[in-house]
Amino acid sequence: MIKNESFKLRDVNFANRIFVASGTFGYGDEVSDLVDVNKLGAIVTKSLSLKPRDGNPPPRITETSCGMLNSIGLANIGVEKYISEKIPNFKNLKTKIIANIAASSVEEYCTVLEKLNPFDEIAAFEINLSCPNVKEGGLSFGTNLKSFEIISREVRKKTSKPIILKLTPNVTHISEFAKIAENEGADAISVVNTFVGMAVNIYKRTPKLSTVTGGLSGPAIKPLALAKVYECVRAVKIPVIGIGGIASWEDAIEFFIVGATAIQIGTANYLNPATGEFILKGISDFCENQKIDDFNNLIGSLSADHSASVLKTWL
Amino acid sequence: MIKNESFKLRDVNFANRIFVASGTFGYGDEVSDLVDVNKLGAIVTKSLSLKPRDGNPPPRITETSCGMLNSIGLANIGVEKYISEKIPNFKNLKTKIIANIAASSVEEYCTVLEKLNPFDEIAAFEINLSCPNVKEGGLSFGTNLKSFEIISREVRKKTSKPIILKLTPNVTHISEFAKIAENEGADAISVVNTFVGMAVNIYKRTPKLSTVTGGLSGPAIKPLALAKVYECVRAVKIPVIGIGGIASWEDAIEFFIVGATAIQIGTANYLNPATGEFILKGISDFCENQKIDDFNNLIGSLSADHSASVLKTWL
Amino acid sequence: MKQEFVKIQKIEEFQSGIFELTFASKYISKNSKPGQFLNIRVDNSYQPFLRRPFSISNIDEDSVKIIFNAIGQGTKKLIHKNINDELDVIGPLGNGFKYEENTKTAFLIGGGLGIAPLPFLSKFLKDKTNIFTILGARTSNQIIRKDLFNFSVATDDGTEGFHGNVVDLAKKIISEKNITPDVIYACGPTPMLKAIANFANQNNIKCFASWECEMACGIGLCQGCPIEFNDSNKKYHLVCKEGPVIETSKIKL
Amino acid sequence: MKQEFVKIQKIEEFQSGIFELTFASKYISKNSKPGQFLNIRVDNSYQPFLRRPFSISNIDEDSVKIIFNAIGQGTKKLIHKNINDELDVIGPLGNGFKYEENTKTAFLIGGGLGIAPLPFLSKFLKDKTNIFTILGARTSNQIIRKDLFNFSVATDDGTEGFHGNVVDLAKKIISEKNITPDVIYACGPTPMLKAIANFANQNNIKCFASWECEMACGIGLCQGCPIEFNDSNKKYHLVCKEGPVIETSKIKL
Ligand SMILES: Cc1cc2nc3c(=O)[nH]c(=O)nc-3n(C[C@H](O)[C@H](O)[C@H](O)COP(=O)(O)OP(=O)(O)OC[C@H]3O[C@@H](n4cnc5c(N)ncnc54)[C@H](O)[C@@H]3O)c2cc1C
Ligand SMILES: Cc1cc2nc3c(=O)[nH]c(=O)nc-3n(C[C@H](O)[C@H](O)[C@H](O)COP(=O)(O)OP(=O)(O)OC[C@H]3O[C@@H](n4cnc5c(N)ncnc54)[C@H](O)[C@@H]3O)c2cc1C
Ligand SMILES: Cc1cc2nc3c(=O)[nH]c(=O)nc-3n(C[C@H](O)[C@H](O)[C@H](O)COP(=O)(O)O)c2cc1C
Ligand SMILES: Cc1cc2nc3c(=O)[nH]c(=O)nc-3n(C[C@H](O)[C@H](O)[C@H](O)COP(=O)(O)O)c2cc1C
Ligand code: FES
Ligand code: FES
Repeated sequence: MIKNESFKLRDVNFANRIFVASGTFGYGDEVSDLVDVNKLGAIVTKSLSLKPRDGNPPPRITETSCGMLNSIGLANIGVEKYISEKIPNFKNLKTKIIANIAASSVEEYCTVLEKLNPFDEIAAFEINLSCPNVKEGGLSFGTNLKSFEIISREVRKKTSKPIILKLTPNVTHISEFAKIAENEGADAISVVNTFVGMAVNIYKRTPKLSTVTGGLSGPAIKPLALAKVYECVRAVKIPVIGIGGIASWEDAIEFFIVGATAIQIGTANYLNPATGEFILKGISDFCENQKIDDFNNLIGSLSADHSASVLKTWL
Repeated sequence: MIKNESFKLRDVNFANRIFVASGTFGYGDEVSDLVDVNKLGAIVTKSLSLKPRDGNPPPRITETSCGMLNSIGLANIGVEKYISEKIPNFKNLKTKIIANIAASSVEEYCTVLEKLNPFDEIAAFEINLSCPNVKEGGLSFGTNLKSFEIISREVRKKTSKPIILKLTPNVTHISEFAKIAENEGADAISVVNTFVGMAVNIYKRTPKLSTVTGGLSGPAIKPLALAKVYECVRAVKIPVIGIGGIASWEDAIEFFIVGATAIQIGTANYLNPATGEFILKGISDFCENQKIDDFNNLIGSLSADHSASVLKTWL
Repeated sequence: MKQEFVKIQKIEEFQSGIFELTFASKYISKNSKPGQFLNIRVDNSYQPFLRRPFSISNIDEDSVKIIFNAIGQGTKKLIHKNINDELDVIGPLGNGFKYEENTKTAFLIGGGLGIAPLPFLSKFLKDKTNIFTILGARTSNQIIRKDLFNFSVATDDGTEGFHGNVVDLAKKIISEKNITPDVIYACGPTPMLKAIANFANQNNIKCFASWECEMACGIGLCQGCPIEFNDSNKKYHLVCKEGPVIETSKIKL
Repeated sequence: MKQEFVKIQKIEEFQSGIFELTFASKYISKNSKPGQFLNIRVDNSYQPFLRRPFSISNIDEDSVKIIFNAIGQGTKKLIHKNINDELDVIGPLGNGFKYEENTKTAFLIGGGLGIAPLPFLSKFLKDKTNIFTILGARTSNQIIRKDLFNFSVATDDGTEGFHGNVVDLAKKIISEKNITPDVIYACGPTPMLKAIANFANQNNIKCFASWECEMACGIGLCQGCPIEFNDSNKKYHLVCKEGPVIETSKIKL
């Protein structure tokens, strides 16, 4: 047995550090035939908005080299239906549920959070900041330091449960956002959401997604996500949850070595809904082989000349 | 025959729109046994600095899912040796040579450019802005609007040959940089250089590159590069040269449909040095099949609801 | 629904470029209905990246069959598999063709490779109803014939059977034979399905069609496979969960 | 150097997990020197992404051979190729082992799979010089035997031959047989090469080693394969162009 497989955010204990990412595992009930969700450290449920959202017109997804693009439009059942239909199922689960919240205004973020806060079944909140700020012409909250700060501050006021801010990678210096998150009292940050990308059907000469551009995910982005996690762990002391292209236990370990406190599996769940179990098993074997008996000896154990990092060097 | 296969920047005529990217084709002489370089529209030579550069310690490259990371450290022979050893070879070539310049100060960019400017063998200049600004703590020129503007302005003063500014994608809004390039009189922009990424050797627990982070290239980044090109073509009127993950003729056509005036093949040259020839052939067959008799009818022919683009929508 | 690592029993090119792959699965053969599909990971590589959905084309005791055209990344890898190789299959998925007791006459209409679910459906229906199968394609060699009953052919170029599309052939059969189908079961390319749906709606014939679209998960996780309904409460429904077979009257055409 | 699409003639597992692949190429067989390498694209997919460099392990008339351990993405795909399949090969590349006239005694030292270029080198040397071949590995079954002459074995665990490393075995042979090699040709893992280089430098023996590192292009385009020299003018040289075989005295150890 390896020590510190579990960890805490505030007083919430997560049995392990392998989570599944928002939007890639539904509400945890779709897959119950296929996997034992109780083995996971946590399930981050699909982003919830105040009202149900239809989502974007088709096509919403397309395959790319070692990845996929999506533009789901945050299709979701809305907070009321989540409370009445999904929360009751969570009672029977041993895994922790993290409710991911999306919104188009500061007020909406707060309202959704306040509606969910009373439920013990919700262990923590993840705030999806890759949403368009309708008041700012649709630019994403997560790319603007000011709106990022306001949301970080306002949601913090509404709950004493752990708050995880989920950062967008589509910024020049993600560490600036990480620092604000830390200053505003976030308990952790999730790094990262999808990267803006696009694909074209050359015969129809149309975008392959109805919204022209969408979010790239999957193994293609793993090196990029890892670099973002690296930038964040060196900028802040709060836990960083690594996300992006994790499909194997080796991938997960890369994130831990760089310094992630936990990781989330996203797109790989589509390839294999049982990816989480495989990763748990692989990590435990690796630790045994490498004689790592404490997870904390793995996390952040990268030995590197940090001053040589690319920010200061020529590519 | 398809019309407008060739195009001009200022008075320089490029026979076609398929170029090879800086750092991926050397100085054009290494591959002469393998490919007929004269079929290419242009060769962009490896970034040149004032003095020769040793480059970064090994390891400098590593493979990733559908791509690779590099941190070469702009190892290059320096401008003097380029003039004495490489320029004489260019005389015999029918393809155009674009000299790519890298530097760590505004002055260095200008000096290198001035030294090369007198040579007729150099058709145009590409300015690599993904270089660390030593005066600003090593942050890349290309991520700072102000330093980007100064360099754009200063290099413009030194030559009447076409200037192409090569943008880094590691910024929140690449179109802001594209607009400055246009305002400062650049003749074109190259979009994009590599994306910052990283990989870890989990057994040694060290970065796979000596500089920790490096630049991601190859098919993995194609959707990201295409989205950056899309953002740029909608922001400026100067030609955009598309770069990023282009390995097949289908890839190249995606960039043309989005609006690229020309494209550059980078990493794919390592997989197959003759990629350029295959792409030329593929495009010509495609145009014939699709009854496109004028390249200008292909470029920018994307039919899309641009207002739906992700900047304004929920992913 | 289960995830199974099944054994390949047979791969046969039964028509030029068109393959039938048979694998062993007690679970899937017992629990599948015509029109349901499987989501198959062709191998552990990332090329192709996503699973590929395939209609269950037939069940034969403990064996399950799919048919496909070796056109792309996934299908080309499938045909290079060997007997006894393992295949990672999730299924059966989604909703199949709805059958109502006392259906007297059913039209089964398939376009091109869209016929994939029809062999299984035919087998299920053949002792219960009168079947008229209509196959359509651009040209004769694109017509796929596989374990079908009582079929007529329509080709756009007239190289075989009726010169025209499947809807016109259906009309012809209806008028010539003086029968009205109680139900139409359709599968094929989306434009064809829409034409059939319009015809069925106009003529008040019940019609179930199997819809295709790109899918990532196939099990309702990604919300990537919407189809627009005539439903003021919920604009988009998921092809992988509500479908792939959906009554055409529900679909916004 | 040429890019060729050659035909595979044979794939043989000559030792557990270790394969020899033979292909036909007049050009490569005529123009290669021992120690040179080939850069092979195992297929047109992106998995593996880059070409894989392989030493030319032997030439037999118009046939070219490589040997490898099926450990990873590329090599596992190679062993699943069929006879007559095409392989995309660029070569011969780089500089091979330097041979100087009147070399009386040559030590050929190979570690693990690092022996790959030795069969070709042995064939070239065998009528010219006295050859002592020293093979090292962690344990006996990792010793690769393939068309070598006059060889002794060293294993770290003593399961075969000399119990110890190749350098100590070389010393032993030198003292027991009372000979000093005019040249050492070495290939194998980098730490072993460094140990051999140190030994050679200290004893003033000419030594050429074949260095390995990750490569992207293999032909000097990417600058991805530096090795540090004792050269005040140019710190890094390219393994793919100056090497893979480089005289050890030039290398900064
Ligand atoms: C519910 C459902 C059931 C399906 N059942 C079957 C089935 O029984 N048999 C079958 O062969 N396929 C079926 N498909 C389609 C199948 O999932 C694959 O898309 C198809 O087999 C091609 O996969 P590929 O990897 O070989 O080609 P890809 O590499 O994905 O594509 C190759 C080329 O074919 C085009 N293409 C992709 N899909 C189609 C398509 N459906 N029709 C025409 N062109 C296409 C692509 O645009 C591309 O140009 C079904 C799809 C769904 C959603
Ligand atoms: C000049 C040169 C000549 C070479 N000649 C040969 C040769 O003759 N025969 C041969 O088998 N290989 C040779 N190599 C190494 C070869 O290019 C491949 O790296 C190796 O065959 C593994 O490729 P892969 O795709 O199967 O494994 P990958 O998928 O790339 O790697 C699988 C695992 O093996 C590890 N690995 C990668 N390379 C090596 C290595 N060289 N030794 C031990 N572990 C490794 C990786 O870290 C990874 O964990 C040579 C390399 C160079 C630079
Ligand atoms: C189809 C799809 C839907 C997603 N939906 C959400 C979402 O609703 N909320 C959210 O915060 N992230 C969402 N994501 C982003 C993932 O949670 C994750 O951050 C991203 O995909 C990168 O990880 P991956 O490469 O492992 O998939 C979605 C991703 C995909 C592919
Ligand atoms: C090994 C390597 C070296 C590179 N060197 C340079 C360089 O010297 N100057 C430059 O402007 N870009 C350089 N690039 C970036 C490429 O020109 C190109 O912009 C980038 O790789 C994206 O295109 P691709 O995905 O087609 O490779 C280099 C890329 C690679 C992979
Ligand atoms: S394919 Fe994922 S929800 Fe339908
Ligand atoms: S491998 Fe590219 S320069 Fe040596």
